[in-house]
Amino acid sequence: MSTHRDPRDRVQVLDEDGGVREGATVPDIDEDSLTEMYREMRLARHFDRRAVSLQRQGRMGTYPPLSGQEAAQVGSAMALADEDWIFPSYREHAAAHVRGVGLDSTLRYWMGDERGNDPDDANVFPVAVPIATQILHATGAAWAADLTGDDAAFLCYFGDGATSEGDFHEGLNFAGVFDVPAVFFCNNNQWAISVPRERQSASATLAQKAHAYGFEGVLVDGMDPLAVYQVTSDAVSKAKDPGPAGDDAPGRATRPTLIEAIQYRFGAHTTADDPSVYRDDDEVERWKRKDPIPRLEAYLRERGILDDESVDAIGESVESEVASAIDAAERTERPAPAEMFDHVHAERTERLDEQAAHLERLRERYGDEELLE
Amino acid sequence: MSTHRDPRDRVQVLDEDGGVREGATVPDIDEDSLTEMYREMRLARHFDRRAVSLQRQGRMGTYPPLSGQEAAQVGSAMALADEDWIFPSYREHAAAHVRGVGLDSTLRYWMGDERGNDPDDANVFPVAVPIATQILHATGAAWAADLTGDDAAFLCYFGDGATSEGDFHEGLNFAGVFDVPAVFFCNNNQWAISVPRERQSASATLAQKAHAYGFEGVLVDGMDPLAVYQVTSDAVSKAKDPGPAGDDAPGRATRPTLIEAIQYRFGAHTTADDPSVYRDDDEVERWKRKDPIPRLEAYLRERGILDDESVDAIGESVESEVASAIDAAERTERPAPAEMFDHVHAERTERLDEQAAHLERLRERYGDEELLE
Amino acid sequence: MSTQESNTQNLTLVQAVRDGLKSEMERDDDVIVLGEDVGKNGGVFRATEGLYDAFGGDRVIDTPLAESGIIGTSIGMAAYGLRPVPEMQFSGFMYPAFDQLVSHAARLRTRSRGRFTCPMVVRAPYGGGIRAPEHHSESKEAIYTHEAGLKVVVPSTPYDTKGLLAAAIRDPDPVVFLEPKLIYRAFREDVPEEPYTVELGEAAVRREGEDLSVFTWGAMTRPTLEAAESAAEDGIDAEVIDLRTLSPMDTDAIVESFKKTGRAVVVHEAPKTGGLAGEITATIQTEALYYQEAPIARVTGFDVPYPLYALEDYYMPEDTRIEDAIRETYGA
Amino acid sequence: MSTQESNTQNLTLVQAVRDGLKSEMERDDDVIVLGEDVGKNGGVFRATEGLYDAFGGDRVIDTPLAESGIIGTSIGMAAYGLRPVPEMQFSGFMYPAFDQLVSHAARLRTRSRGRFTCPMVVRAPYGGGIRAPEHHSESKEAIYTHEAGLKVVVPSTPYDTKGLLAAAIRDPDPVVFLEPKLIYRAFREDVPEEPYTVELGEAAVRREGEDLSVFTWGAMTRPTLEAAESAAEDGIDAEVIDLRTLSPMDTDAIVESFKKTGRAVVVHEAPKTGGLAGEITATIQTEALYYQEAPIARVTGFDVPYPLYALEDYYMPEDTRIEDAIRETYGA
Ligand SMILES: Cc1ncc(C[n+]2csc(CCOP(=O)(O)OP(=O)(O)O)c2C)c(N)n1
Ligand SMILES: Cc1ncc(C[n+]2csc(CCOP(=O)(O)OP(=O)(O)O)c2C)c(N)n1
Ligand SMILES: [Mg+2]
Ligand SMILES: [Mg+2]
Repeated sequence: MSTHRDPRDRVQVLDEDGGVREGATVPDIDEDSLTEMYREMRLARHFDRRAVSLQRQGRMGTYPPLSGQEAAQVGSAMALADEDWIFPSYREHAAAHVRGVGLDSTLRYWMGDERGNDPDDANVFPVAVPIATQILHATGAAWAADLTGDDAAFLCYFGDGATSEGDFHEGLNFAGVFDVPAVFFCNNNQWAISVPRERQSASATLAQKAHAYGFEGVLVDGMDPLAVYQVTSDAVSKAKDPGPAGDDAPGRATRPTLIEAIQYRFGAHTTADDPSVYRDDDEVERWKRKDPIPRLEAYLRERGILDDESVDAIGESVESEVASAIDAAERTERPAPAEMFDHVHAERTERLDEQAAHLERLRERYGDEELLE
Repeated sequence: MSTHRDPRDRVQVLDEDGGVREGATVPDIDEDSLTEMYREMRLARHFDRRAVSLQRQGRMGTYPPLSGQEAAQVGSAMALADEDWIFPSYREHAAAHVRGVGLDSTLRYWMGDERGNDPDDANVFPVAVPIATQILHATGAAWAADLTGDDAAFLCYFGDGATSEGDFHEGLNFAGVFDVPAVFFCNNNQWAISVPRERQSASATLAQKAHAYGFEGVLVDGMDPLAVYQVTSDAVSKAKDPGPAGDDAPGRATRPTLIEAIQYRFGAHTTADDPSVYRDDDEVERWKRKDPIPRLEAYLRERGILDDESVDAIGESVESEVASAIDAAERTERPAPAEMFDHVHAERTERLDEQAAHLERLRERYGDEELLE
Repeated sequence: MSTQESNTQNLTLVQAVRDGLKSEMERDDDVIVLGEDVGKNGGVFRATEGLYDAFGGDRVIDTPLAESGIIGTSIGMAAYGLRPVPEMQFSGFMYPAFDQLVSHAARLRTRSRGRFTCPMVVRAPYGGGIRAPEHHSESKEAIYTHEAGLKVVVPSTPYDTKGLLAAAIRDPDPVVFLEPKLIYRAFREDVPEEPYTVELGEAAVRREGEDLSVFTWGAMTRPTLEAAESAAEDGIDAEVIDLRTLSPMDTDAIVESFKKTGRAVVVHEAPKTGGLAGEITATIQTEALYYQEAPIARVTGFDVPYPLYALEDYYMPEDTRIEDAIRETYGA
Repeated sequence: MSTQESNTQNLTLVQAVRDGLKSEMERDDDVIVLGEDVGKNGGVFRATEGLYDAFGGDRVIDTPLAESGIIGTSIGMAAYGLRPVPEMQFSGFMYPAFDQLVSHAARLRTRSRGRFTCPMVVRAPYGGGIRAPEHHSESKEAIYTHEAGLKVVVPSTPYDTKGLLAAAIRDPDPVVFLEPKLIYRAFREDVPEEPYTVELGEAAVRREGEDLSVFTWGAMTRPTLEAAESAAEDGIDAEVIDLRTLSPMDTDAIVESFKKTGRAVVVHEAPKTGGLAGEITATIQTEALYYQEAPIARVTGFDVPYPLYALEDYYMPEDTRIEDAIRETYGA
């Protein structure tokens, strides 16, 4: 299965205008799925805009936008099968949605409610805020699946900055040693807050770091959903059904892959960030020419899969889905203060009971208003 | 300066019988230095034997032996100039001695006395027990030297096991990004206690991990002191006087190098370890054929630099140096209990004064015997 | 102590660790052991000896040398449904895993409101007194105890070790299990062959007494008992309470004993400042101040980095120092 | 508070951080600032704003995203003779560096008997109350305070911030400098333009009182003062002591105040169990038990992982809760 691409060659399918690049093979995706891919990207873009605006209006806390990164998230998440898992960082709202997490859950989480982090039945791990830490969880879960004979792949998202953390190293190294069915998906959006990619590592690519762990690294145009879909599918297949490590392989591991998806975050790191302090508008504009949404739209229009009418319909359905999610999230009752004490352990300890009772006494004595002012 | 060797090619000069390998270039070392190299290795071997025996007799605590690893330590340390620094782990007694640390200091340290860890004026950092942590200190010091315009190289030792730790990753990554004058010297002795090299990483070599940080990795026969000397000299020169990163370079960094020195520990991990539980005698015997001491001896005899007489004389001088070091270490008075309180901060706090006084009161009241029984 | 009817073995504490692991692994296929040198080598203290042969390399796993890696992957395994029992080779080497432990293991349940949980037991030999190199003698239970979402256990007898370890492994949440290595082989005790549990969160009265309460745990239990016996010769009747679980702490047992005696000494190896003796003192004085007859004494390590072994015996609390505090507290 | 004759600026606490860094960097070329986003971006709270332009990229350094890397290389730099001031972006992200901090920074001096030292100040915004995401609101000063070899400072006013930061930077040993970000911009104070120091290890009496002592630090100082004022309306005269340095702690100031009042409340954001209120209570009751008239109350965070912001206001101690404890303690 293994292709052993040179990690310096970037996999690309679509050019900046949505045409198929010379020599590129278009992945085998049916029309409905292509439409879904497009819709999920539109949904993510619209959700993102609304979420930023909710934060500006004080209706939500700090929020990390994803505009520009839709192809990487949607293209990769769609390459997974039902039994597969994703381990997100904090920015993968679109990938989580593809995998079955409601937008209202995502909103609830960023509205400060842990209940938004229980993704019902979706095979999605909770948001991980400490950088790179989720990589070990993904490796561990993939390892557990392997040990218990489950046939699933585990895809873990993280940023370019995350590759500098020790947990990145330990996670990929364990994955290589135990040859687990994991796909490490690096959303290289060029910036870790204000720190540019070149400051994270002197290595020519991030993909080549895979060799340090004895497996393959792949570089892909992360703003090209078809290319992302393709390399992720390949990696998922390899995770589940590896061949032997080839002679030119960097080591013994046969299942894991590191994918570096080159992309750009159009907006701020989070709503608390002001990117104009550290980067030029020019740079942003240059990258906006690679915007994945018009690229896929052009490709699908060209193929006759989309037209003005269906594009408009998608626009409307996306708007209404986001509007109802916001509505649902905002209508959710605040969590009860007691929630705080209920999930520390499976059962409350005596101390927690006392503390919960103490809080209730204070609430009775003074009322919430006084207590929270 | 940079040679960009393929990290899969192992640099070797001497064959197993001390002959010069075909095509190998013998490094330019004068005869006195070659004799010193030999003597330092003999000294280390003898010291090691005596130290293990002291531990067995209860005259010293747990001790980590180095037999088999003399070439890697002596060959590399001798390649340094006066202004250069080493950052050892816990096993580099021979390297430390080459750099000016008295054997008595080393003994005192393993006899449980921190004063053995103050290496007088030697450019040697204290022993680091937590695996891989010293790599960051070496990078930091090299970085500081670079920032302050000092022209020195910083050589850091660690084991094969250490390459799995996050601090290895972060240390080498910082070194690449800030392009510091550091040499990372991995004593790959095949085992991390009972865990074999293959269990540490699926990568084909450890040397290739350097590419993840944008610099060169070199593989060397670590039981060949001349080869070790050569690659270390090259790395030190490059650290101080780099060229530009070449086209075939794995990245932007021009100064740092990762050296993987293939070697074997003949004895136990420490005196608390029983290697027969996890490895075969056969394997040990196979590696013993590569013993660096007879190899260099044969080479020097062949060159007429050593003969029976000088070899014997060296043997005697080595024995007497070790004997006096043991004597000096054992004659050193125990540290005073108050020492404990004196180096927590530059000045004792009030609490420490009280606690020191309390201990003195207890000693007066009950006597040391009762207090320590 | 044991009232079991079953067959017993006469085991040391470290043998009880092994026996506890073995019997839980037999009971539950999801239990796996992983860590540095736990496999073929059976652990540097032989705590996992024989398990590799008994259960194979898929359940007794030698890992690369990376503590954050061990704990972090264990969290993923636990969330996926296994019950990993990672070993940290010494508690002084747990720090690289501190972030995974406190930012994830301790919080996975609360973060996901119970959808994901982390049934994991982190075992580590801990404490001083064995002439070990630097970083091999730490006693930092307080930092784990301060972390909501973690349970912290320190056994002091072979019987308790097996039972507490079983309870920890069966617990649905993460437990830090600190093993006092000074007494790994100090004495033997009859331990049932059958699996059994000793409930988490319950202190044990090791010596009943009327005059004064001494609270301690782990390796300090024995010198404390010696000190109490010796004080008894002079008519000071000290009660010795072994807390066994430090989080959740058995506040009831502490307060009850103190209400009876009105005087207390707390003994631990960890440095004094910020150590758990502070927590215990605060608990007592909120709940039983009006019973208090003398200041509560703290017999602890000093506020210095744990010294190399030439001085460690001055650092470690031992029976003389404990007895001194008992006498002072009794006389105050 | 300031009796300086020099020109002053009216600064917020975070501006005082920046001013303190700037004036120490001007005084001493060896002082360098490093961390994630501290350079061009000026820090996510703008605490290092302008320093990159003023001192250049060799003294104000954006690092890769790796906390152990930042602290570990800072240790090497400090040992080599520089005075690094690394920033941890939030105190909740210090844990990956915990090993370097406690195993090395705290021990380098003692390990080498003074040959190598580690003059380094680790700055981190800390504490809750700003509606931030998970892990951005931690308050874990207790774990650093328990570590021999580290000093721990928490300022609560702009004037103190500049002076304590200068003292920390000039200190020959490692200091953990925790900045209460809730009050980064809460108010302004006149701060001298000149460099000056506020000595480490000295508490400040923020309000004198006769009836009861409240010990606190950082962001809790202000609600504590509010609670004290409000209690004063009913004739309860509380003394409010801001500890400022948590290690070494100003035990004299604590004991002296308590001897006067005989009653105390300790206020901190950190979870109760294992928090510093325990240490303070133990200190008081060893040194001044016979002055004590009521149990010492602890007003603290709960023993739960810090909740996401929908519930954080229930978690954080605030004036009402503090005043409640003052009244209860006064009435007890
Ligand atoms: C351990 C840790 N350190 C610091 C932070 C603060 N922080 C949040 S996001 C971020 C940058 C992450 O960059 P990258 O990995 O490239 O991901 P991106 O945000 O660009 O998607 C930083 C430093 C954190 N969350 N965790
Ligand atoms: C952080 C840490 N974890 C665990 C240990 C215990 N330990 C001491 S040496 C060792 C193996 C080291 O192997 P390697 O890096 O190959 O060096 P070697 O001993 O072979 O020279 C281990 C696990 C430690 N000292 N530090
Ligand atoms: Mg990024
Ligand atoms: Mg090794």
